[in-house]
Amino acid sequence: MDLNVNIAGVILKNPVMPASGTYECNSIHDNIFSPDEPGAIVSKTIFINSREGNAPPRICETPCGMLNSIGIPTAGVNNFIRDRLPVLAGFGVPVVISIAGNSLEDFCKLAGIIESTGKADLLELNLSCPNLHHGIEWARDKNELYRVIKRVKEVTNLPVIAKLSPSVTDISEMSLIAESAGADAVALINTYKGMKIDINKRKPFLGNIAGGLSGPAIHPLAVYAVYSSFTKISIPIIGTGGIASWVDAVEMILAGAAAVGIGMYNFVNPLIMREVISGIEAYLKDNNFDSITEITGIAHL
Amino acid sequence: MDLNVNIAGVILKNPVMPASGTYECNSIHDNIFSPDEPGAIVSKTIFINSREGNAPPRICETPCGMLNSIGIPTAGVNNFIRDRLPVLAGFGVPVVISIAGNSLEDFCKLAGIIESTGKADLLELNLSCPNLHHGIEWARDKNELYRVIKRVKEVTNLPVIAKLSPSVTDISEMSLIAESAGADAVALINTYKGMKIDINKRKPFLGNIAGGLSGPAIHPLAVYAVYSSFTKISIPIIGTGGIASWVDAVEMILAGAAAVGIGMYNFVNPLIMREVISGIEAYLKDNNFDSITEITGIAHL
Amino acid sequence: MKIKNNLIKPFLTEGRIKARKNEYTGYLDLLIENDKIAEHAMPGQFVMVRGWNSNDPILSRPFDIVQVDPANGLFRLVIKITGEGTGLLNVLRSGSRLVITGPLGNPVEVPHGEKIVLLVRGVGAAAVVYLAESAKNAGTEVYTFLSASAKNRLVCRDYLKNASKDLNIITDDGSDGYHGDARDILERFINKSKPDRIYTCGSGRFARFADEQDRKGLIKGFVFLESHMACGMGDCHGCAVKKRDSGGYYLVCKDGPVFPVNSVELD
Amino acid sequence: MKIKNNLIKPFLTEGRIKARKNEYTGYLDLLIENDKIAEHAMPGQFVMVRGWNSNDPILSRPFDIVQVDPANGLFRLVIKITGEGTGLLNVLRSGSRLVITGPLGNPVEVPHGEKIVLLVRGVGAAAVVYLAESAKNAGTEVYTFLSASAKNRLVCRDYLKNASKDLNIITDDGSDGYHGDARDILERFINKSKPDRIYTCGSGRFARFADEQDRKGLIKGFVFLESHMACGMGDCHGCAVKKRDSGGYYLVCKDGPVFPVNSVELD
Ligand SMILES: Cc1cc2nc3c(=O)[nH]c(=O)nc-3n(C[C@H](O)[C@H](O)[C@H](O)COP(=O)(O)OP(=O)(O)OC[C@H]3O[C@@H](n4cnc5c(N)ncnc54)[C@H](O)[C@@H]3O)c2cc1C
Ligand SMILES: Cc1cc2nc3c(=O)[nH]c(=O)nc-3n(C[C@H](O)[C@H](O)[C@H](O)COP(=O)(O)OP(=O)(O)OC[C@H]3O[C@@H](n4cnc5c(N)ncnc54)[C@H](O)[C@@H]3O)c2cc1C
Ligand SMILES: Cc1cc2nc3c(=O)[nH]c(=O)nc-3n(C[C@H](O)[C@H](O)[C@H](O)COP(=O)(O)O)c2cc1C
Ligand SMILES: Cc1cc2nc3c(=O)[nH]c(=O)nc-3n(C[C@H](O)[C@H](O)[C@H](O)COP(=O)(O)O)c2cc1C
Ligand code: FES
Ligand code: FES
Repeated sequence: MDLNVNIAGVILKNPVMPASGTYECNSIHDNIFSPDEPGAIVSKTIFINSREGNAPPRICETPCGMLNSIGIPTAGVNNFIRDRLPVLAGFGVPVVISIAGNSLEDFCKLAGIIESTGKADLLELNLSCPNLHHGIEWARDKNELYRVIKRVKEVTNLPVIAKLSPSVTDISEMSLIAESAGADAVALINTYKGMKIDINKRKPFLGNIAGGLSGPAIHPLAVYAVYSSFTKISIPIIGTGGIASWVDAVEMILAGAAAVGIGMYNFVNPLIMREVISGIEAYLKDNNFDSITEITGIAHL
Repeated sequence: MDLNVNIAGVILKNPVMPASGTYECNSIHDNIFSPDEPGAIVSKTIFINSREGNAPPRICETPCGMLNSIGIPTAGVNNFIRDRLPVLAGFGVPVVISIAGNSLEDFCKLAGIIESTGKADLLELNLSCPNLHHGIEWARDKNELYRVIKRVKEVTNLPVIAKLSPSVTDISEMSLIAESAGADAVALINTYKGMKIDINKRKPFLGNIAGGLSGPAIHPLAVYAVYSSFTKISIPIIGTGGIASWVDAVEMILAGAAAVGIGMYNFVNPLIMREVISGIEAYLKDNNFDSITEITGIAHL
Repeated sequence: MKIKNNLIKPFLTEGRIKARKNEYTGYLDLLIENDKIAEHAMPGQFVMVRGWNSNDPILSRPFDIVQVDPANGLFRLVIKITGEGTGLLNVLRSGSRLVITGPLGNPVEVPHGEKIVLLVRGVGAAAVVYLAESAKNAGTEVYTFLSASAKNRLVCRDYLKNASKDLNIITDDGSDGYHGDARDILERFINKSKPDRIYTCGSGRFARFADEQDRKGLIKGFVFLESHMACGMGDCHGCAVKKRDSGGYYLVCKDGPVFPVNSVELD
Repeated sequence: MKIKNNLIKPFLTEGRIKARKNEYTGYLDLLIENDKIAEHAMPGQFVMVRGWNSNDPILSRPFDIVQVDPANGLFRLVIKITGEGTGLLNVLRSGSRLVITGPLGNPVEVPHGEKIVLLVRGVGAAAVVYLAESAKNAGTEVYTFLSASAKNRLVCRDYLKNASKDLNIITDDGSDGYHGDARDILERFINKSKPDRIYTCGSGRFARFADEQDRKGLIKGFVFLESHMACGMGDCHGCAVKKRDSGGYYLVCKDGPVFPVNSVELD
């Protein structure tokens, strides 16, 4: 069975990868799951400088989902390159480095620094984090979206994935803008801005007031984001949002995802990525397909 | 305990009402729940002419939610006025009539017809149905949103609720536009466009391909929609989306909702409205409040 | 074709599982204590059931009322374990409580002193037991054709045996009864015995067969339909089925679940 | 203050409930069969548990490992029923299976030949039993102050009794032991007996008390912290607790759950 997918010239041995910020590739997983199993690994979003992240509480459970207001704590790019990147690059699977910044210059600078290490295969631009001061705005404003992708593409030869926000009027339009700005792939979707209120304290539950909603709750919305973008763009889509089983992943692929990202369900079932990989393989076999690419987007036919 | 709320001059004896399209006020409920119990009743959206609705399957279950692509079957306004309106008006609670149309003129015409019956207390403009040809667009385009509300307000003296869509970049901006166009209240939120794919048939599950997501899954998003709109507008908000218990309703009210709408959970628990009303009352009592208005929006303090 | 909405108003009520059995693997037979359903339910009606507190799965599940015992306040469901909800019901033990809305749906008219055919497949058999028993009590001769892929899927066999003048078993693999297609022997039966009505459930092929016979004027056909349901009482408009000749839709939960076969589009 | 990350790599594993009891209403004591946890867990560690298949609730729940019996492949959890997840665990019967990730967290160093104080309240008692037993075995004298609102909330009382040189009971309502505030009798004890370390769990007041005593240089204070958790292994960064002096956060699941009291901000 051929599970290979091609994301902007990078071959993934299978279409499954963690969603940024949900799987650290630490040795703590050694008895459970190994970072060389997914088709690619994806770093937590990094910034130029170190960041503490937001005030706790940072997470809370919601119906079939969770809110997080982590706020991307990171040691900064230099520490990342020294401490983490060699580890990530050592697993023998393509490495996606997710970056974000407070300005267009930050994105460009980071892209350059990451490329110069020679250890990254793909660059993911996190243009859609609802927990940052100017996090989601990149992916909400058509001009900003176009500008940041265009500029980053000018300064780097690394293939670029634009990670978009669902909190827009029509994400398929944003996908099209990302493509026209030169993005090599889009990752759909980041979390939805949401909140929970503690009825006893009569205050927002999260330290940062609002957070990003992820998990099975948003899966039907993520599938639609992929489905509606698929017919508008020809670059690959990394379908992300609420995948909790191989069935959910197959839905994404049938909707048009070339590969899938698995986020919060890594917390719920640390073996989920393995189960999705083998589930997809069995599905293809049971339905007499020879390769994963045969089913990409065929729900449109 | 004072549960009264004032929506645009209409006094509701409690802040709970069904969300449009989820509770028919039919006598079939007689052994369970009576239409005179909620603070107001809300009709399913009506059109000028009769409509069949969309092709089945029209609903499917999703994690903590459901998708529907009903497409608003209706007998048309004349039949509605003859057969249903007298029934709705007979329960002694304020009646909200939800209307939609394919054009601005439709909305105006319907507003006039409804007003002339003298049997409606509030008019809800459904500007946000994701299952109609031009359903959601009203609430997605700032100019259209402004125009339709403004025009309807010009032709009717009925207070107008604008029901908005969450599938926009920033719903609080849309709430503000609705207010500035003259809306007397906003209903937040209608369903999110989403879809499910049948992995056996490799086709969209719903007859109409995509549908609207509702239910507990979207509750954290609805709360945020209310919370973020509350500080921008001074007209009342009818908080709707994923309410499945009195706790969820209290969250909405603390976030800024003057009243709450209960949608798909009417299907899951046909007694939910009664439970929400008594739960809110008990909450106020337990926390030494005298009236519901004391807690509206206080999560912002 | 106008359908009579002879609705009994449903209750929202609790039921205790009095007895459960898995006569065949994958099928659950539940005897449930609940006065209201036992007393008021009529043939052709169903209940919406939940047996879990979680909102995942969120919707209640519809099941036909198989038998009622008003004297003892009991009624029976027979359930095929197919997915999440039925899986959760299958792990409940005796004594567990279910939340039940019902009785729902438009009762089917019970034929008096007629000759009727029940053509059912798999768990579709559950739908017609109550009708069979009532018809028999009303002096109607019930000829049942119970089809399944194999012997261990002949659901409700004993219940139907008791209520039928004649029970014909048909299996795809020949593990019991006639080895082949029920329609073959049924066609002969219809031609020979001229029954008045045929009711089918659980198979699109059977429904189309009933439709053909109906069209030929040989017999009046009825079909028990299923559809995904959210409310079960006409509020959500989710369970639509296309009307055959006129435009528009019926609601399975309110106008059905039993329809004259010539009134709906069969797929 | 740098905290040692002495991590044992966790397993994703299944555990069978061997025995369950509700000694007090609202508290569940579970004896679970699982070789891996029984063999590898160390004091201060916890497990993430789910006992349901649904995604509502979706997150696993963290619980301290109360006792281990490696010889028989058993370990114990003691759980206060507070909400949805613990409610679902409470309805499971013996023989039911749990999905368990663990052992998790940074083990607490077991003091050898010292004199230590355990100051715990309510279900916080569950966190220190394993430490108490290990410390006792390492020749440490364990003085336990077990506080609760009332007698029927004195969780883990017997387990702690066995492991302690002295067990002091304190209740708010005087239904057992000392009627009043544990800190009063404890302050006298510290001044008199000069114990080396104090561990607190289950009460912010107690943590602040330990901090004061620590600050005064009288005793070294440690606190068992809780925080909402999604992953339990450092992936989500959800369980942050503010570092006291330097900026930034510790992760309770990875750097804790036990911290030197002076290293974290208490609220
Ligand atoms: C009026 C009526 C009477 C029925 N009577 C019986 C009966 O007596 N015995 C029996 O075994 N089954 C009966 N069914 C079918 C039964 O409702 C489904 O098998 C059941 O809902 C499947 O639930 P699940 O969670 O196991 O499956 P899942 O596939 O997990 O369910 C997912 C969703 O699809 C819906 N669904 C799945 N299959 C069906 C179906 N065939 N019909 C309607 N909705 C479906 C579920 O209700 C749920 O909302 C009846 C259906 C209807 C409409
Ligand atoms: C390291 C650690 C060890 C723990 N050890 C024990 C123990 O041995 N015995 C025991 O009874 N309890 C213990 N707790 C607390 C226990 O995890 C919570 O009481 C439990 O998660 C509540 O779940 P629920 O679904 O019943 O409550 P709900 O309120 O329905 O839970 C909703 C969400 O909040 C989280 N949550 C609620 N209360 C707490 C809390 N106090 N701490 C962390 N998360 C919480 C839940 O995990 C869940 O994600 C421990 C917590 C941590 C972090
Ligand atoms: C705890 C947490 C942390 C996350 N951190 C990041 C991040 O650093 N960068 C990013 O691009 N997305 C981040 N995300 C978003 C996920 O990558 C993913 O897009 C989203 O969670 C939807 O997928 P899911 O429903 O499978 O979780 C985070 C999500 C969670 C739950
Ligand atoms: C089956 C169904 C039908 C609906 N029909 C309408 C409608 O006719 N008009 C309308 O404005 N909203 C309609 N809605 C949207 C609801 O009124 C509500 O805004 C939405 O479902 C979110 O609330 P909930 O999560 O409580 O269901 C419908 C929703 C459902 C589930
Ligand atoms: S199931 Fe809701 S209308 Fe039929
Ligand atoms: S619970 Fe995820 S990092 Fe601690």
